[in-house]
Amino acid sequence: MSATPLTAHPAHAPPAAAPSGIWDWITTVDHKKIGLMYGVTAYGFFLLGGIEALVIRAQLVKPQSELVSAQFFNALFTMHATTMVFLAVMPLSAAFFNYIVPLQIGARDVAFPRLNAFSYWLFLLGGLLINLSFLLGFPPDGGWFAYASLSERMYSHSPAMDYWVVGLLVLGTASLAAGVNFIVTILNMRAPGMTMMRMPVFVWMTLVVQFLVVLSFPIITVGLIELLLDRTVGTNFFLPLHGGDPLLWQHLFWLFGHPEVYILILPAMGMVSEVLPTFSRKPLFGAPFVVFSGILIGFLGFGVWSHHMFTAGLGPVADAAFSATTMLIGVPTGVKIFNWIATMWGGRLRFTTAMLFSVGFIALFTIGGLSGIMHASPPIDLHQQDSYFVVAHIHYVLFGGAIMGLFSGIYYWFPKVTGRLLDEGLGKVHFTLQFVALNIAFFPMHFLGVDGMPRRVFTYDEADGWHLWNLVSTVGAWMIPIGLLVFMYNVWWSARRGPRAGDDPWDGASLEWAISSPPPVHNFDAIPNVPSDRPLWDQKYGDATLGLDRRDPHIHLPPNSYRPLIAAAGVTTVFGAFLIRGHDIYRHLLDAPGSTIQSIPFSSLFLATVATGVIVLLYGLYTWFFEPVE
Amino acid sequence: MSNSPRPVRNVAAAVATSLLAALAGCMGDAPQSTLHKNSDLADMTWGVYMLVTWITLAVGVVVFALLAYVVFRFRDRGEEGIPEQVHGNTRLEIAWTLVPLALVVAMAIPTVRTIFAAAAPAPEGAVKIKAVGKQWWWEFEYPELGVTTANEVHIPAGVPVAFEIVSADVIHSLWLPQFGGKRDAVPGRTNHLTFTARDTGNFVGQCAEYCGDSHALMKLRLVVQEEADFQRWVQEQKAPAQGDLVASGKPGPKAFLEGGCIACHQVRGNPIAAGRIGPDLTHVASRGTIGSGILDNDAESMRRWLRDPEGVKPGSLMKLPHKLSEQEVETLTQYLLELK
Amino acid sequence: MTDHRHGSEPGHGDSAGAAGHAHPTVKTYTGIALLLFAITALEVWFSVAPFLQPPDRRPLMIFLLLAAATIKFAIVVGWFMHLKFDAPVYRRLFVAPLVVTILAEGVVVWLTQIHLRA
Amino acid sequence: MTTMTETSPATAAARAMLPEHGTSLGVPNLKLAFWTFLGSECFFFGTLVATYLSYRGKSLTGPYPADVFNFAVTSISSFVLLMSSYLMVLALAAVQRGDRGKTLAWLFGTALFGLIFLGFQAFEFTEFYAKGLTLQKNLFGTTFFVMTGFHGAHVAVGVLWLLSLFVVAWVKGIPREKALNVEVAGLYWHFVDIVWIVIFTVVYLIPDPSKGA
Repeated sequence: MSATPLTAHPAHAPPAAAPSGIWDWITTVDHKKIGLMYGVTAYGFFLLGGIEALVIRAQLVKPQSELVSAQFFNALFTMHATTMVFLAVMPLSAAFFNYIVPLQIGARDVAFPRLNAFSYWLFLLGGLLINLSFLLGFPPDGGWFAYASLSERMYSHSPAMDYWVVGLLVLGTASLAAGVNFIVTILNMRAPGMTMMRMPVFVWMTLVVQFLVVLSFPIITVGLIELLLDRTVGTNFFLPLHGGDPLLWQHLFWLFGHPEVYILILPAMGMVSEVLPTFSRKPLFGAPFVVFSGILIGFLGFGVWSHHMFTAGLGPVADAAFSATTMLIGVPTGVKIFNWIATMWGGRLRFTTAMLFSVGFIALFTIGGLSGIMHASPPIDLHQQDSYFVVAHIHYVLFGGAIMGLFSGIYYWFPKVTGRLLDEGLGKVHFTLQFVALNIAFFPMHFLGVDGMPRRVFTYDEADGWHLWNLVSTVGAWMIPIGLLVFMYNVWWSARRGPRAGDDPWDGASLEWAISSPPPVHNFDAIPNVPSDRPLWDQKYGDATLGLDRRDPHIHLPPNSYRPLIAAAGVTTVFGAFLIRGHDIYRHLLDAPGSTIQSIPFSSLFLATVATGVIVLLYGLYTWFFEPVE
Repeated sequence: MSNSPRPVRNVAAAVATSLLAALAGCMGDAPQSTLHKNSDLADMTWGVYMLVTWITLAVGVVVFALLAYVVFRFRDRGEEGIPEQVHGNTRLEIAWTLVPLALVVAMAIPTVRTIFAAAAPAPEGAVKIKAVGKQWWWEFEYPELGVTTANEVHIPAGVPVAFEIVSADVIHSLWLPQFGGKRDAVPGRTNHLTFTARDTGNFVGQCAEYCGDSHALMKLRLVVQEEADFQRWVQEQKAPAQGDLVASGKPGPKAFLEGGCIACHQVRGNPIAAGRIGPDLTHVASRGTIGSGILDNDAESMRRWLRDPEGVKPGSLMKLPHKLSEQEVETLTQYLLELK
Repeated sequence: MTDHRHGSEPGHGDSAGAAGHAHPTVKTYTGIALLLFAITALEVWFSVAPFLQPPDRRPLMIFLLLAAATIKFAIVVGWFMHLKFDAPVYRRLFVAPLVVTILAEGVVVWLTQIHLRA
Repeated sequence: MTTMTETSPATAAARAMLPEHGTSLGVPNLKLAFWTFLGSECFFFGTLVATYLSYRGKSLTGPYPADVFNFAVTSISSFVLLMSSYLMVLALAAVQRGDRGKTLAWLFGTALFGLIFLGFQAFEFTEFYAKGLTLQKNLFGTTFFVMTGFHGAHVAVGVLWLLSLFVVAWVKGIPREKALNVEVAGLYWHFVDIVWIVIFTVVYLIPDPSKGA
């Protein structure tokens, strides 16, 4: 591939007096660096959540196993889900939003680079805060859904669930800030000529996801605040004792939680929609259909939440209505699957590792989607709800779907990020191991569910008849890290020794392949003028040319800043103060079991921490706003 | 048994049953299998269960066949040039929007019909049972029969039973797989489960909603009996316990009294043993299991339980005032096993 | 209003071509403020007016109050926040979430009122 | 309004004239971000209001709304907040005209009206507390204090923001090309006002079905 006009060469790099080393990473506002930080951090949390899963599976390998205590097991599945949803899959997707979206839309950075850094730091601090609970001996154990009234102080005396609530509040703030940032970036920072319908499908899915984030996170934020106040101030939001309704928590949680499911899966769908066309050497079949079905899935996502509550007793009218809307979501999802297959139809399919992961995604996501259709029907759901059948479903959707899609993205964009190709041989070993292992791990869970095994049980009996498939599932689960080890070795080796990738190793169609690998700090020497929905492809094989927008010759990059980190620390401190309150209450309850929350005074340490957090936040914000950006 | 299935559905159901049974066979006997059905409610959901299972399986087969064909047929064989650049085909795309839509409608109609049929109020003459979920055991109260028991619910075959499901603390879920699925026990609310059991026998169920430490150990038994046997059981349960705790002077009742057991447990016939926090022990020895369905009800289990409830059931709310001596354990075990 | 570079004026941007819109002036704002005052007074009167107090008139009272609140809401958003005159993208970004909120949260409120055969 | 008519097509011209390089929609990033944020805030307050409505009339004990509400006080404070929105648009108009004196006056006036509203709220909370309504007392206390409390916190942030702008305007002035900063603060302020329009109607004006006084 010959160099394109957009390729940057070292000589063009602007003179940057950027700080170096660790300080540069701490103060960076470059979307690519922040993307990498998201990726590395999220991968670390992914491994942590994986270890939790392995212990869970080890405990369940045989009946009456006594590897871990009941309480620790309950903490493990709570933290496994919380970690995977909020600390692994979401931020791994965010890594791609950060790194890839500005490149694909022809922008030099996101709309608000410092806000972007702020989001990352909040994510990191929130993730650390929630996992601090392990070190202090109070891992959250109320389930990742934290159903009231089990999550209330009356039934969870220890500060464990406070860590969960506070951690999610911090993470939610991070997601909200990032959501606003990316909506503005995508709507307003596109290169000239890149109309909405010329945007790559990955950018589209990112946009839909950010709207889901911005609109669904406030709901859970309010729910979390209400739960936190119940637990630390003694309000009555979800306590039946004073007339509160535990089902209100479920409504708020799932009104957020269902869009959250699409927040997890749509980015992977976007990646697959990039990878399949590239390696089929065809455009995405019916791209507008795929885009509109993505929008429709997002929109319908706000109208299906009660399908998580079919057993809760909402009555036949609500059950029927939510069953219908849920089944309807199957239609746009089905459309996507057929469009992906049609994309490959008649193509020249090159089975690179990225392609294998995308094809694997289609296969596994189909299984998860179909089992989802099954429990969309309440009569069936009354059998399957809270059984291992649902565990199988969510793992096919999240591991078989989201994680496979994300790995596809990693193999696809790794050469762009590092300038080197991942080893294809090792990649295929990784894919094979992972594909086989996860089917061995998760398919038997369907059988366990049909056989009546409830989820979230730390033990079962020989007489229950579940041991064979639990054994198989555990063997599969323990095979998954083998593939991951191969992957990590591959990354470690290839990042330094892998063959040079060149600008456009896959014969790509979108803008990021038109610049050098890795991209220069300013991304584009000149902002391109986008003539079509596949600008680079059409330049190579069609008659369109990537024009250059010469109107803005100045390359202006915002300087590094540590203010976002300070502001993030302030926010975390304010929320974190409630952990002190949680510990205070717990101590009091141990000393005087009869006391009530409102009779326990606010400690000066709590008040001082809140005040400190507010001051740090205000300091961070004021210096941020008055910081010169020229 | 509410509707007579048409022949086609019969065949399909038979094939589905044998297929799933073959799978189920691989894993031996699972007493809580959702594929065993023993009530009119379970029969009612079975039709939808099988219909949807078959449709989704069929769609899965089509998608996988297409995917396999495409992956094999269109792999790169090193041809020159680029393939034809097809951007889409509106007619095709409308088709594969409408076909799933039709399938969805086909699944939604029987679904909605079943939802409303299953929500019908309990018929006259149904046996009313109040099921109370507690951390981590079940209390069953027959308000019209004056019977209270724990973790083991008896019902007559062929007679409608109407469960009123409530909770005393956190959310639980009453799951009787063979009788038509589960219903949550939500504090502050009452949920309903109505069915008529078919065959007699012992069946098992379990709490399905995560409810804290010993959620995994919150099991229950459901005993379906002939009407006459059921009535006999009711009469036995209604009778007060044998012997008076205070007057008998025997070591067992004395230990029960002095050990503090009466604070939480009821032994009817003894006004001072009227605790309602723990299970009613009036006829504890008549039950098949103890510890909410996790231990056989025999002397060895009883000793194990009394020595260390927390060890058997993590987080157990049965807090002994002091660790019982072996002598106390033995005395209490003998006494409790006499409470037939 | 000669300086358009910073896009702070209402009507800037994509919608700027629609120059036919009369931009609110200070006089307009004063009129709007008076209108808001009048509606608020009307609202307060609705809630105490004798003819609306009987229980069977409650639905009418609630309807009138909600209608008044909706009008006030629309006036502030439309004029004070310039949504009526600004680029259409703002309207979409605000109105779409507002509608979804009202629908979804409305269903939540409805579902929390259901207590079956209790 | 001269530039728009001189150059054509309008969007390209607008883009070329914006600071940085042009934006795709021809609107400033900050304002776009802010409207997105307000859409998000709709869900935040929507959820709080939904919680209030879910529990409306379900308190098991008093005090009930009718026992504590002081109609006159709340009507006046609502009116003050409504009028602060009016002052806010005057402040923005003054900034856009480059009228420094009026800018200072109206910014301060808006903040002052906000402070008066907060004062009324503090008075109201104290009164209710004295009448036995606490956060923990019943569902009404819980939902009322948390919802109006979060609204009050938003007003307080707004007051801080306006006073900050006031200080900036006082110390070095806000040039016309920076009017966007005031406009965005205004959007926030108006939003806080419309939230109160909803709360005032739903909580105070529509009679609560609870028993009680």
